[in-house]
Amino acid sequence: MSLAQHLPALQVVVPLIAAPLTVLLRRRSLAFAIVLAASWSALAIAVLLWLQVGERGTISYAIGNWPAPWGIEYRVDRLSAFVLVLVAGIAAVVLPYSRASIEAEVPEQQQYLFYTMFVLCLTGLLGITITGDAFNIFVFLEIASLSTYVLIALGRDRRALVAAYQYLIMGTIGATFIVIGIGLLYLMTGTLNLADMGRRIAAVQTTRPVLAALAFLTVGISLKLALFPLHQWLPNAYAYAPSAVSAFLAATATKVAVYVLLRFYFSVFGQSQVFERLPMQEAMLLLALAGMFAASTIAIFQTDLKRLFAYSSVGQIGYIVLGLSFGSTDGLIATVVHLFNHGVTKGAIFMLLGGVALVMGGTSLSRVQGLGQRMPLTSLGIVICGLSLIGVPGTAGFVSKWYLLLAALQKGQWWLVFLIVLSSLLAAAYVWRFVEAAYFREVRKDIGAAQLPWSMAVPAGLLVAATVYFGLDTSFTVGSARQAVALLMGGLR
Amino acid sequence: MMAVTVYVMARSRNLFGVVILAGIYSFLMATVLVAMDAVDVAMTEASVGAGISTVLFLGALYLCKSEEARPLHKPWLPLALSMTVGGVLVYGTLGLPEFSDPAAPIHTHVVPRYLNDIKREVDVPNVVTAVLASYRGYDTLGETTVVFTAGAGVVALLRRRRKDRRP
Amino acid sequence: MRYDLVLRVAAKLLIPFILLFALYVQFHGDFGPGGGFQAGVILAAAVIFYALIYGLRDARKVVPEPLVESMMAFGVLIYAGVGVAGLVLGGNYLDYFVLDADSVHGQHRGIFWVEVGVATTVSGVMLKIFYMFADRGKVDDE
Amino acid sequence: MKWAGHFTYFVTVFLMVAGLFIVIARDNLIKKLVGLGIFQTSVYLLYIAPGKLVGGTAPILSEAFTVYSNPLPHVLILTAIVVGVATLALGLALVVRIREAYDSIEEDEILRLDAAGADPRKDR
Repeated sequence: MSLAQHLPALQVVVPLIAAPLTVLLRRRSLAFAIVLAASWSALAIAVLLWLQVGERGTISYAIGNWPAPWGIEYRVDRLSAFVLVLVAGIAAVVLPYSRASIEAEVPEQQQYLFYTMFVLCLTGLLGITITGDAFNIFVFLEIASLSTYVLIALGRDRRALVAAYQYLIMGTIGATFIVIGIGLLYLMTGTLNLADMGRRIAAVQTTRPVLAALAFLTVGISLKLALFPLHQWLPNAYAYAPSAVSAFLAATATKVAVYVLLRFYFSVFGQSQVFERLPMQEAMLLLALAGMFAASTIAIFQTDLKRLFAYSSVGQIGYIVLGLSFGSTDGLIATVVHLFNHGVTKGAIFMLLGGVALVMGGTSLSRVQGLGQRMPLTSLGIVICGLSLIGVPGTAGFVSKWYLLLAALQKGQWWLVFLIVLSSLLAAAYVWRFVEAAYFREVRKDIGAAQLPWSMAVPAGLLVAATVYFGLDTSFTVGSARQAVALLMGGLR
Repeated sequence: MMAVTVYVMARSRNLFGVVILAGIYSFLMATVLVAMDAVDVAMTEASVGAGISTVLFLGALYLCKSEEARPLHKPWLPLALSMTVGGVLVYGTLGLPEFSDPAAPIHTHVVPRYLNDIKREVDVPNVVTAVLASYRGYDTLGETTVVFTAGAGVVALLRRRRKDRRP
Repeated sequence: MRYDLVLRVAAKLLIPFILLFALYVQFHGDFGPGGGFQAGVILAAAVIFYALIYGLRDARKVVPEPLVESMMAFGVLIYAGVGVAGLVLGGNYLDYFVLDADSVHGQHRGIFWVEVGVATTVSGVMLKIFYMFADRGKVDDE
Repeated sequence: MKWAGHFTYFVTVFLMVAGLFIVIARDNLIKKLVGLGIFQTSVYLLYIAPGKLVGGTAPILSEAFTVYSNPLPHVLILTAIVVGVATLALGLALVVRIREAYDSIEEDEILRLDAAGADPRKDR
């Protein structure tokens, strides 16, 4: 009985216990210290789990010592370990950053509660990722969502309240859809354990409830995922939330939703022939393409950088889903890799934008004029990440685009290759909007200069460096993704 | 009866009335749940749906105005949308096992162990409590955390801001 | 706030019974319907009832706000703590079997503490939310 | 007996459609939350109803009975109810804040205020 055995439980429980502690102590600096410790240990646990999984394969952990279909099982396989590292890693980087940013944006009395909510959100996201039980997904989804609504509403602007409310309505509808889907599956299989469900679904694979369940789950998760056209909540939420929250959410929340979708599609429906009955792949392909083009086009016409990159997120989710719609190994690798790369890139961008907001007092395009001179490193960072969004070689974004192109070529769909390149041009167009404002406009004299605090600059720089690093060395991302995908395609065992 | 209540609720614009109706609706729901043998759930629904929710709604109404504005546009699109969802669900439920069919998968797969072995393993007569707190105790931990999140969230949103009065 | 004598006396008589009922629901949850959540709600309802009759200020005196806020947190801690206890005693997380030499007895003990945790958090949160809404209203009137 | 066997499902679906309709169609923020509540409640029925066995009794063990209704859905729905009320509380808190900031709880009116660009406090 060593501690290493209990890592799956500790992964979620450590941040979970940190949350009430912050409320009990009520001191901002103490809360910060606790949450920092919790999120760094969460990262350490995630990395250890990833190593364990790499050595020994899928880990199963029975909570309460009740065997799987009766109790709740935690199940860490290569895919979930990979996502855990992403979520915990982003949290560990965003948190030190958040301190200075939150002090400027959230009233003092509320700050300790910000950390509470942050760590609860982390708990929820980790819980969704690690659990092997369908209903448990819903419970932790709600922890993550409720804390997210609050985090968004803590934004300075009053529009943040409306954004949070809209997200609450959309998110709850989404969650209820997911519950309906899980309920239908439960009624047909009699179990809530995902793996067990996957085994038993073969017997009832083409019955109507299973098909309806697939539909409800897809729509529900797509709402959380902000898949075009269900993305309406996302731009406002990202734009008006406090900067640290935008960075954390943009990098993790939608990614975890993608993970849930993968989990249901492959672990539950994977062994059935549901997909042959429904034109799911075609529908996904269409939605992904629509998202890529519509959202990127809207992004070009935004005047606020946070909104611009929020729409760009909707477009990038299109790429992730596009990889999924191929249904091939390369396509899925593209999905998983892009999930990671885009998380890192967007996290970096929103962190840098938070710095810009702090120093320049806003992120509208007119405010950042001449940013290239005022904050040379920051704008360089944004440009690098922008290149990654476009998919220029040498950045993380290129790797995932490359696999997307490979997958399209494999299918012999030249027109898709063409479309992917075309949409990259759209990305280039919106990134150019920033470059133009930052480097080719007069410096605005009316805004006083200020220094970006180190606590913000270093974490943001770290993520920018990661964007470049994962573009050059792909052994971690692609390697993990390849193993994860092999697992998904090979069914459960 | 529930259907009628809901219909009136959809039509009525007096929010106060709607909230009271929602309370009645919850009680009706609780009655149905008792008929379905779900006593624990019924008790919760009655206390939460008819009790706490109504108090909360009234509290919020007290702070806001209680008359809803006349809708500006015709609600055809939402109607179509929700009908579609209903349609998919009807399509799905038609294939479900019939009401009270003992051979349905939910009665034959996981549950028998709860009902048969509980005496030996947990020895708590109320199976719902046993499953809630022990077999699926982790869900309940999550649930408690959700409640905690909501509480802390409401505090974060509604606490008076003294130092922060905006000019 | 309200000085209706009948109400006040009636409340005085009723509230102890409500509290007793909450305890009954809490500890009888093993045998009949009920449990931590329902008990927590009833407990909170009793205090809210008190606040409605005697006014918010008096209620605050009986159940002060910092206490309520700590209750929210303590409940979760108790629950999570039971899980950690399972870990320390050599079982899995939330493993009640190891809480006592006799595993069935361990289950009882685990369920008991877990329900206590739930009730604490739920009543704390419900009260806190009530206080929060009531507070907002008062200033709105001014 | 196909019809009788699925009666509860039809009720469920009706409630669900009505709830969802209220959420999407109404502009009043509180009314939307009421609708959301109905929508969630209908799901409770979807879970609970199939768990019932005619002739069975509530899942509290005793010597006198042998047939019990399925306890697992009850547990799940207990959790769902709690989650529902938590969401509701948070939603109402948001509505109160929105009403303080905008002096309105009608969605289209709020959107109009926003479109007018009229946040007097900041230009962000």
